[in-house]
Amino acid sequence: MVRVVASADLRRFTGGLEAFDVEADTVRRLVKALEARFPGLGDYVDRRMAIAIDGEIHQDAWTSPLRPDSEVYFIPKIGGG
Amino acid sequence: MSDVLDRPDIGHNADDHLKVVGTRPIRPDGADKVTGRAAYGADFNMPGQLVGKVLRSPHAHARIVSIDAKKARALPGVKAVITGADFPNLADEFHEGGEAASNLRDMAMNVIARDKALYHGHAVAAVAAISSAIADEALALINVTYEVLPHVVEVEDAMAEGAPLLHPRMFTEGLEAKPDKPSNVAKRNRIARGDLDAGFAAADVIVEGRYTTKATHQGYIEPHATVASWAADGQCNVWSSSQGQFMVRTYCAKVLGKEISDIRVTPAEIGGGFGGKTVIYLEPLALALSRESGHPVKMIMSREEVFRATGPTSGAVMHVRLGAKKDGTLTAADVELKYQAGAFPGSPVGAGSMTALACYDIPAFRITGYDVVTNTPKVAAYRAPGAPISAFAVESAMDDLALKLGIDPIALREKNAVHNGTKAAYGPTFQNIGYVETLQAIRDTEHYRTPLGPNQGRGMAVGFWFNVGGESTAAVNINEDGTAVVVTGNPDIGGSRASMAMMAAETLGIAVDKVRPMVADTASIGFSMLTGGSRTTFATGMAVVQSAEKVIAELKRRAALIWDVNVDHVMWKDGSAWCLDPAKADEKPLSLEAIAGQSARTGGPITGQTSLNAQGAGPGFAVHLCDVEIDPETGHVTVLRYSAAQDVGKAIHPAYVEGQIQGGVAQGVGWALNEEYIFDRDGHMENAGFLDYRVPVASDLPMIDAILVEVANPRHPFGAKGVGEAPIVPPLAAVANAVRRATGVRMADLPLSPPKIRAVLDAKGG
Amino acid sequence: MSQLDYLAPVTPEEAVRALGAAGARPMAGGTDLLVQLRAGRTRPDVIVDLKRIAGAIGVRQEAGGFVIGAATSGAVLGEHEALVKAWPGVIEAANLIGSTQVQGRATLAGNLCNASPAADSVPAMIAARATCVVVGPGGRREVPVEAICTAPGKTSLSPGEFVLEIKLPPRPARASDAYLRLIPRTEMDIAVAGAAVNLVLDAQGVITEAHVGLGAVAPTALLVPEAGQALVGSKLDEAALARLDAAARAACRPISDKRGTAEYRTKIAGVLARRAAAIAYKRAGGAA
Amino acid sequence: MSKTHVSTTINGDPVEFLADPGMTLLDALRDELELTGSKEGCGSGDCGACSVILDGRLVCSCLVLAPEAEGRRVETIEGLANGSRLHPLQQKFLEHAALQCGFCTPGLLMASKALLDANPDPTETEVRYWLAGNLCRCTGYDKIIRAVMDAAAELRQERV
Repeated sequence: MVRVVASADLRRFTGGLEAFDVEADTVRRLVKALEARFPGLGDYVDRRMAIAIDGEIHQDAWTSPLRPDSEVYFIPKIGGG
Repeated sequence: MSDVLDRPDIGHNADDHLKVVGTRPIRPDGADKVTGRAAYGADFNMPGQLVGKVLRSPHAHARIVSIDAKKARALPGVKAVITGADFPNLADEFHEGGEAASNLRDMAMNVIARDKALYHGHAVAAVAAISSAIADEALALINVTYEVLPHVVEVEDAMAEGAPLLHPRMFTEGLEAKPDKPSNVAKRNRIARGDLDAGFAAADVIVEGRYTTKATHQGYIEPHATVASWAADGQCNVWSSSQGQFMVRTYCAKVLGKEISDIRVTPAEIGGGFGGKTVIYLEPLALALSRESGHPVKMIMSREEVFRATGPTSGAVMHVRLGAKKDGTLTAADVELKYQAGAFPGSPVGAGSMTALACYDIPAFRITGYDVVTNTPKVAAYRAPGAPISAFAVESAMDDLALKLGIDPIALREKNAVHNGTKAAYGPTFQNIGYVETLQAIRDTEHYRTPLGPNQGRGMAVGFWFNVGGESTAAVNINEDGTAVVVTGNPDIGGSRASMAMMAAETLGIAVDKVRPMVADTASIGFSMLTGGSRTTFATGMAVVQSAEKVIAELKRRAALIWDVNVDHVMWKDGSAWCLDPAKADEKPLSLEAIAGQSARTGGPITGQTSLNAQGAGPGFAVHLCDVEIDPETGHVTVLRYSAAQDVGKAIHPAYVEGQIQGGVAQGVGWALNEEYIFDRDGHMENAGFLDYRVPVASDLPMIDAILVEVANPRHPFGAKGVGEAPIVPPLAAVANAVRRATGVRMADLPLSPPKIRAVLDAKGG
Repeated sequence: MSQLDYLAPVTPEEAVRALGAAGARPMAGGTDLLVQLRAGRTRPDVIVDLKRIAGAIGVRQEAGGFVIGAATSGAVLGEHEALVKAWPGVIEAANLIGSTQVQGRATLAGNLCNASPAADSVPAMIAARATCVVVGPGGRREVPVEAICTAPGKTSLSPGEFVLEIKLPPRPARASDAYLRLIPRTEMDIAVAGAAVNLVLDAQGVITEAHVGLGAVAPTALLVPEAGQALVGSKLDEAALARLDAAARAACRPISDKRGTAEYRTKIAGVLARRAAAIAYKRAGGAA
Repeated sequence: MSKTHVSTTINGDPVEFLADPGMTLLDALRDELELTGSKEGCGSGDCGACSVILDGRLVCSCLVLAPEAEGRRVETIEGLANGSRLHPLQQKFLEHAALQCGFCTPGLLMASKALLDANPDPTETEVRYWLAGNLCRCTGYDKIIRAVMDAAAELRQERV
């Protein structure tokens, strides 16, 4: 099970839940699982957020793999100058 | 295709093996740039082109009641006049280019106003004429009727009850309860962890401050320029100076309602961007004028237009409160950031929030950010967008904490430093970071130990930037004589052609002067995200290396064919194929040149192309040290000495890495001391030129000692991390902290111009 | 559309005729005029370039003083050794106008007739008691430099008149001058305040004559007789400097704008006057 | 508005062109003569990107009217190299990585040339003040100053 930590901004989707476990082995499957459990959340993070997997930032990365003990954290997408 | 990903022996910590990476060759585009041959945005012309010019709003906030262009159209030599009515109305569509998510509808309305002009300088109409003089005359003949509205410039004024509303249907996002009234606050974001009250209760000392910064401009020396052609069949060609030809193509297609395949964008050389050329201004106008007139149209902004109508970065008002134990251990931090977004939502307050405490391991904190629209030009990205602003506040407060506790400022940072495994304030867990090493590098400098004279002060500050990867395409094509061409889709702003050629040469095992890098137009290479966010050497470099690896795999196949051995018995080393088949021990190595010469017989041209979405960019940490001297009678600040250390992962071309750091420092010093947007009572910028918008000149600065700390990023073939953003993060606070230590007074309002410093010294003395 | 024309007369008389036309503007170095032209702040019909008038570029020594042609650039002035030796303050002020590039063009006469309150060379010329040779339809007249500017952007020159030459008076022994300005950067800025001090000493180092000019602290550059008077009879001791500082500040009538507040400008005028006096005193051979 | 015929010398070659009376030398170089190496960064003499040498004096070509070039000598970046051999300043700019985007580079090179013509052995401070009219936003000036000092040393060596 992947450990998902929801930042304050996302807790409006999770009913205030800060951390929870989800079954997924890729980012794409994670997004689907999030959408199934908290309608709107999967779609929102897919469009608006980057995903930090075990500390490494992934953007637009459906194929990025998740290990069973991965920690997943959503942050706004990063651009730059 | 994984079989072709055959990585030669260029392991991550194999510096000993590196022949090209880490050296300082002359850049491949250098000769053109020192002889005046390099063609920038304004250097391109098309036969029969017209001159396009923009009519801009004379008001900071006004309803456009009507636009009468009859007289302008009737003027001989005028070929087209366009207004907002000539562009499609777009629905909201968020384009996640980064922390400052852009709404394409807003971008379209920023390119040309529709019902309202939202800042002084907002484009209202545009003309194309056969000469610049006639175009100017035509602009003067366009009669726009405005209903002038009250305007608001300062961020806290815009947040105040009863402030003039820019967008009457905008409601603040991110609040617990949906607001019932519209507001200029587009969004509130919050990052928090731990029990803040308990954290402050546990503190032995608390420092607190209110900090402000003014809007500052990227200040690239090349004004925006474009030539655009809309042919009779709807096919469009755009030549322009930008940070990304694919960005220009995407946005032009959206703003004009075109299909992407109808638009081809050729990147000109770019005369500086720093984030300011990550959006479009002129290109859709030039295309629409070309469509209306049937001629190509060239448009060049004046410097004044650049200041009035292109993205500066936010001015801000910030509050910081820090709590710490006597030994310096931070117990709590409360940070509030209010950033000016300009006319449309999208200030970099999100990144400002995420970076604010990224260097610190704090058990309890709360960071609250407000994205606030104002009647000023829409902000654009500027080097580590948002981070220098919040770092100014936090690092100033940290310096006050060090002073209050009597602790060395580097020791205080070390005590609270993030390490590998620390959960960053913005969420994820750090890996492979070189922050502590960078702090040590500054502590180890001779600079840090040198005594100071009277009226002098030494300030230090730290800074953080995420760095990003993203989508890139690169091709490596082997020529029949064994030389190579590297094709990418990323404009070269600061020497990236050199780093691309070097990484390809290193991988192939050939000399760097055998590799010719080029930046291709949108029809000639696959999609690549723009050059920005310090992503190009990391992400596009990764694509170049993978393409070179594909080429090597192919070269080995060709060698196997030539030798008639199994490909498993071919090794690639030092630019040659080596035969490992014991049965053919006599075969001499085949050089790249030799294999390339046989390519027709062995299967045709040898090329490799890679498109990828690079992940795993390593974050950058910067630690800066600055000495200043104050003239106590005039308040004038002289920067005497500056050292800047940064974890760069691995410097591909160290001279250009140093150059990025030195340039970032110079911009940050300008921001700290003299640069600011000054608005008059009518919301007009008063200093829209390089005379009074004071970027540092050569005599304002000392040599800048750039110290490269190399903690490799395992996700990059050579260990590189992005370097361009982090160096602008610490200077604002490093300078302010130096001034604090020279004067004994904390100055929390940038810029630290002489009148302000003299006033503070007078108040202190009196 | 303005029907802009360009004329380059070779005699003062031709220039006067050319400037008699409606909408004619004289151009010396052009470093202010061309910026205004481009910004649309001025729309002349004719630009009369003074640079090709015989003698307009160059410095000649006459009756113990110096005569500077109206189109002589700062770079040329800076290379004239005798001039730099006699009037180091005037020349350092001229050489502070803009960049090296601007120095290749900008002139004392242009700096004066542009009538900016912050013009660097004007306080120095005023303190030097320089005069202008003005020619026009009514003939030729010579007026003190401080009589030219009447308000920001306004001069006392009549239509058709222009400054042909600037004259610096003969220099006695033990005399020198200095100019200082305050800018936020180290170069390329308009003065927030400027001060020029011109001193004559006797053999004992006592100041016998002193003139103080201030810039950017009033609608026009100022001659401040009280400030000069504060120094006469002294050897530039602390008390004299304090009197100078006070007199300089008392003369200031500045505005607050994007470049500095009125309060700051006033304080700085005093500081700069003191510092310039110290430099001029030392240059004149006074013991510091 | 009749055009003015201008005969001048550019990089040693006689050149003739027609100019509107209000046209700047920069516009004439770029638009009439297709010498686009001189850049416009501000149009007001504040950035130095358009620096050329006019009768031996460094000037901003945006602050010179094109008709003023009549009978004068103009040197631009296009004439700095000797054929295909780079001027030592150009070579040192490349060796020191003294350019990033390269837009300010032509102006800086012309300004540096004027400096070394006038002063073969400048101090760092002299170089910094001489070049204060040439804005560079990329480099922080460090490597530019080093390149100019190094080129000066090489030119002094060549003269010996």
